[in-house]
Amino acid sequence: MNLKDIKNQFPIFKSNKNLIYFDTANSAQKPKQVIDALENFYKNHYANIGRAVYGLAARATADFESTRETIKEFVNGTEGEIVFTKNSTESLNLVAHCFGKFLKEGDEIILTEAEHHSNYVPWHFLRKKKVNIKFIPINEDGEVEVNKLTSLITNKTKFISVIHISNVTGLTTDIKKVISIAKAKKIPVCIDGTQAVAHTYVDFKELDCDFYAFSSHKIYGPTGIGILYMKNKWIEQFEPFLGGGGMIQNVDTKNITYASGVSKFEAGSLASAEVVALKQAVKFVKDIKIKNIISHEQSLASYALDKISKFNDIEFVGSPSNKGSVFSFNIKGVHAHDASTVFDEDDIAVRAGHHCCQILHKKMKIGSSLRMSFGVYNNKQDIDAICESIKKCKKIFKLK
Amino acid sequence: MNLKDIKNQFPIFKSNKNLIYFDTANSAQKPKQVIDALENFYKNHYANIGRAVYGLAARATADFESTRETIKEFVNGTEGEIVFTKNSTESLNLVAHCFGKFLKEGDEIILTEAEHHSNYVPWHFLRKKKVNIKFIPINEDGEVEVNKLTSLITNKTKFISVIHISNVTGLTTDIKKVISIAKAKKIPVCIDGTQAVAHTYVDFKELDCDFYAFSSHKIYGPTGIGILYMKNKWIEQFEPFLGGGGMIQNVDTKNITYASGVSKFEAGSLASAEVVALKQAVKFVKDIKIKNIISHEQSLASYALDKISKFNDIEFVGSPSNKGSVFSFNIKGVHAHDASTVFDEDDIAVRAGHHCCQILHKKMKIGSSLRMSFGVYNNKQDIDAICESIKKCKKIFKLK
Amino acid sequence: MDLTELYQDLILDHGKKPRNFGKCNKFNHDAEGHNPLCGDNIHVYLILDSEKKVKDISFEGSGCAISVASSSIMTEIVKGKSEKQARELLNLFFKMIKEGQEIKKVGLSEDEHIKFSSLAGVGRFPMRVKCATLSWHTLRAALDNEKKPINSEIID
Amino acid sequence: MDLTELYQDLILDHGKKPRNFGKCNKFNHDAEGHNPLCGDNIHVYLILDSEKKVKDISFEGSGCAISVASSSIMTEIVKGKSEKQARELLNLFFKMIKEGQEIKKVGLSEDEHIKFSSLAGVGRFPMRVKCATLSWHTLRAALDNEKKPINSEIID
Ligand SMILES: Cc1ncc(COP(=O)(O)O)c(C=O)c1O
Ligand SMILES: Cc1ncc(COP(=O)(O)O)c(C=O)c1O
Repeated sequence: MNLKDIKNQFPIFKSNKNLIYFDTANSAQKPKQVIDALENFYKNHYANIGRAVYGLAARATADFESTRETIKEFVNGTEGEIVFTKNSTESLNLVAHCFGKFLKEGDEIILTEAEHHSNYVPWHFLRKKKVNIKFIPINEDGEVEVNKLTSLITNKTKFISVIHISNVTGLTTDIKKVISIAKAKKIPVCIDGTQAVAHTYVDFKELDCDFYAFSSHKIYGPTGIGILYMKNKWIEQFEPFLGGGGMIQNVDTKNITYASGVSKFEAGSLASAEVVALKQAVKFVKDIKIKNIISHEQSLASYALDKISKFNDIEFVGSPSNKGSVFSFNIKGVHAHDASTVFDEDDIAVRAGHHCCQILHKKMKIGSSLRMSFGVYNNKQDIDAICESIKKCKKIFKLK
Repeated sequence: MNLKDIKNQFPIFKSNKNLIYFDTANSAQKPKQVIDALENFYKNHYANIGRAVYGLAARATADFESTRETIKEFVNGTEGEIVFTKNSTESLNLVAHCFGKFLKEGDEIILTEAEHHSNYVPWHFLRKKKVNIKFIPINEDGEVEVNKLTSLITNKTKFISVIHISNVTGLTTDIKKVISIAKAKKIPVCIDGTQAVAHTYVDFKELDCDFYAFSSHKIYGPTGIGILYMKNKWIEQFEPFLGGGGMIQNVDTKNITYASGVSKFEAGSLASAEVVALKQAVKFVKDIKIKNIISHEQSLASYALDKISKFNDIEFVGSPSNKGSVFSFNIKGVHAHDASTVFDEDDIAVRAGHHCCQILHKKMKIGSSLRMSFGVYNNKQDIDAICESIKKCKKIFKLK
Repeated sequence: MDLTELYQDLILDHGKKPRNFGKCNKFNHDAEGHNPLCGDNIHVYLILDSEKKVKDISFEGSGCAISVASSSIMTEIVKGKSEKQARELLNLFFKMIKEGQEIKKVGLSEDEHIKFSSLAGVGRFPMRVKCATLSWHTLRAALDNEKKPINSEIID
Repeated sequence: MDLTELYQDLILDHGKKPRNFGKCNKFNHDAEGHNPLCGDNIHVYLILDSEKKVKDISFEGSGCAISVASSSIMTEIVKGKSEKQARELLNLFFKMIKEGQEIKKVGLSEDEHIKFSSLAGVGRFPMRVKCATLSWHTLRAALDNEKKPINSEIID
């Protein structure tokens, strides 16, 4: 597959000829296949899934379930361990809520200072039960100091939840090390892989973590679906999270028994059309091959870091490496929002803010930053264009 | 608007020429406008909403927010009281979970025996805290006996949550009476309106209940979105349900303050494309006008009840009225699933099962039933066709 | 015609008048099975004697014609067979229904083979496969002393 | 050119060197405002004297050029005005930015009017409107003795 031609598969760049999209970490644009799959499902095959025995519903259900299969293969997962939620945020809330039921006063959870709010706020809720939260620190470069994990673990440490790839710095946490330290102490581990899937190798069997969360809309799929990989052990041990249709076995006015398997965590009518279309997104990524995506995004990161660091007055958030698909920076003397507005005039989409990572930003002593993130559709011309825009920005703000 | 031509607006009936769809109560088919809106958003305007300041994101956000406005007008709601969830089930879980925090041992919740599992299982979770659940009974006809509500209320009754229109019998609960009884005792009320919106008049200002839940996919909109109307009072008093991006005000390692308004309950990236397309579904219903939908569905119900009750061996679930858009029945001696398979051979989609209402089915002493539900696209020929299929079914099963 | 093949007389008969219905006396193995989507429930009881032979077998429960007939036919066929044979039969049953495999006599009498094969047509109705397999899954669970109810929606 | 109109010298100057920055002495009204999306924070302090006149006003906080300039300009304009005038001005400010209404002098000096109007261009950048209005919303909150922090994302 030629990555040069990939951009043609994204209709957004046909209707927005000048759009330069550097906000894939926020949400990826969608290839035609995905949009077509949605349309096709609604136009030709729509029925609610898992609830009726007539043919239309049976076929829709099979179509839906086959996405689970495709994802399973893609991340080398195990049959029956993939739960559909509404987004990565719900996936992480499910883990914190359900695991939280096992916790008592004084128990400890370990996160990192690099967490997205979605992997902190749900754990924060447990502070009501007087559960304590500790953070693996990040250093000046923005790296999660995994070597400090062991010293944070006590006999009260009950859970570890860490980010795989930072959505601000693009740096990768050494999750293999986290998992191996945790395993030795029999502490379950959850990985927030929202920025990792479709940007790096993710192999569940190799990682062997307890939970892994990500979102469809960040891997070129539709909005409205999250994925939670959870080990069967937890599927069995957890009480359900949401209650409703599809997750029950038997209901009467006194008692309720729950369905077994992933159904237990999939209450109500799901985003079925979106799940069906997600399959095309996963196939799209699989066809391009992760190794090609990695080399494409790394070469963009190298080129961009190189060019942008040549400007005066540039301040990176941590020390981004050329290995990631995301990095963040500021133009000293220009607030990120002002810079983003200037870029926007040139049709360049760059997110400005704290990117839902206030702890990281506070640690780095910055209020907000500009984030550049790459997808399969970006190219070097895009980077040349933003460099022109940075120049313009500096001119408007009278910087040298 | 001529309801005869409406069917043409649904692509599913073009690609499935013989399809007779009686499963709208499960999920409605989608008009072209809705599918087009999804496609248009993804192809031409896609960006994550509420998170970035560049133009594409700004316009996507405005498009998304305007759906709230359209819904607000449609149900005569109040500014800032419409929360987007993933489905009606999540909406009801949110209410039960958040209100549940205020409850203590011995407190009582009142539901009805006609509830869908989604308005019972979330409350059942509170039994862990020794909260008691009472049920307003249904009578033999399947009617919720609202006149028995007052005698169920004690000074421990803290909440009442009732179904608006039954998804099995199609019967309407006298929710105005429920609300007025509850108001007199200052007990908050939640209405599960999942089967009511797009089938009957729903006016939030007139009802003046505390919560009202429904789903996009049942009102001709995309899958993956639920709607929860909640009074501002509760928006302020409730702790958040899910935690993550978009629902915070300030985050540090010790503490978190939450966003005000509906944002507090909308953690993570939402089903944004689906919300944008939902606007077209609401407009579609609004254009047809509820009064026309009611008379259309009533006349279908009358015709169908009349024709089907002429067969021997028919047993209705309760006494369905000709006022609803749903009713359920069995052919005595034929299990619902077997009948559904026979209908399916004639391309007739009818759901068989307990329709997520086991309590109601147990009360009626039946294990499962066949459910017929109507949408704007059904017509009398559809009903004639199912009558032929019932005949066939009886022949196969050697009934007279 | 597919439908009349699915609902052939033999199946209708077993669906209406299930054999070996109820709890058999002194059973020493049993298991429960559910199909939550359809609301089918089944409880299988059996006696495995000292020679690992299924001395008696019965079932209770409710469900559609397919599920009841499948249970009834299963008990008739399995009764008197060895545990090993019973396990072979259940695997064959799954092969027949899910993979459309034609099943040779495999030690069944002519009559047993007709009964066994009468359910082959279910394979063409994907949503009904669970109805037919539930009893056989539950049989396996009973032989395995599985305490947790079987859920055919998950398995199939 | 839109951008240079938005980021005109006056605004850049106030953005870089905000006037009336800090806590003013003996303030008797104050309020906080946030714009969570942008991370803008502001705290407005003021002294309303016995004649309902804004005797002093200042602000603290951080944010983009638009938000800081808007706060700075607001304090300059409002200082010395009556509470009534201050409230009129904030309504006019919203009208100018959100409805693109041209604002006549309304009792402002030539210099004040230029400053006030310098922010009119923000109206053409919908996502930046919140940045410009945050300080004025917070002023209103301070006058109203509103204790809960203002959230311009919700209001606008
Ligand atoms: C009355 C009623 N309530 C709640 C629900 C749950 O809706 P959803 O599956 O969209 O969450 C349904 C739909 O099955 C319903 O009919
Ligand atoms: C690292 C990380 N975790 C979690 C999330 C939350 O994802 P979603 O908004 O899809 O729930 C994001 C996305 O913003 C993210 O970047």
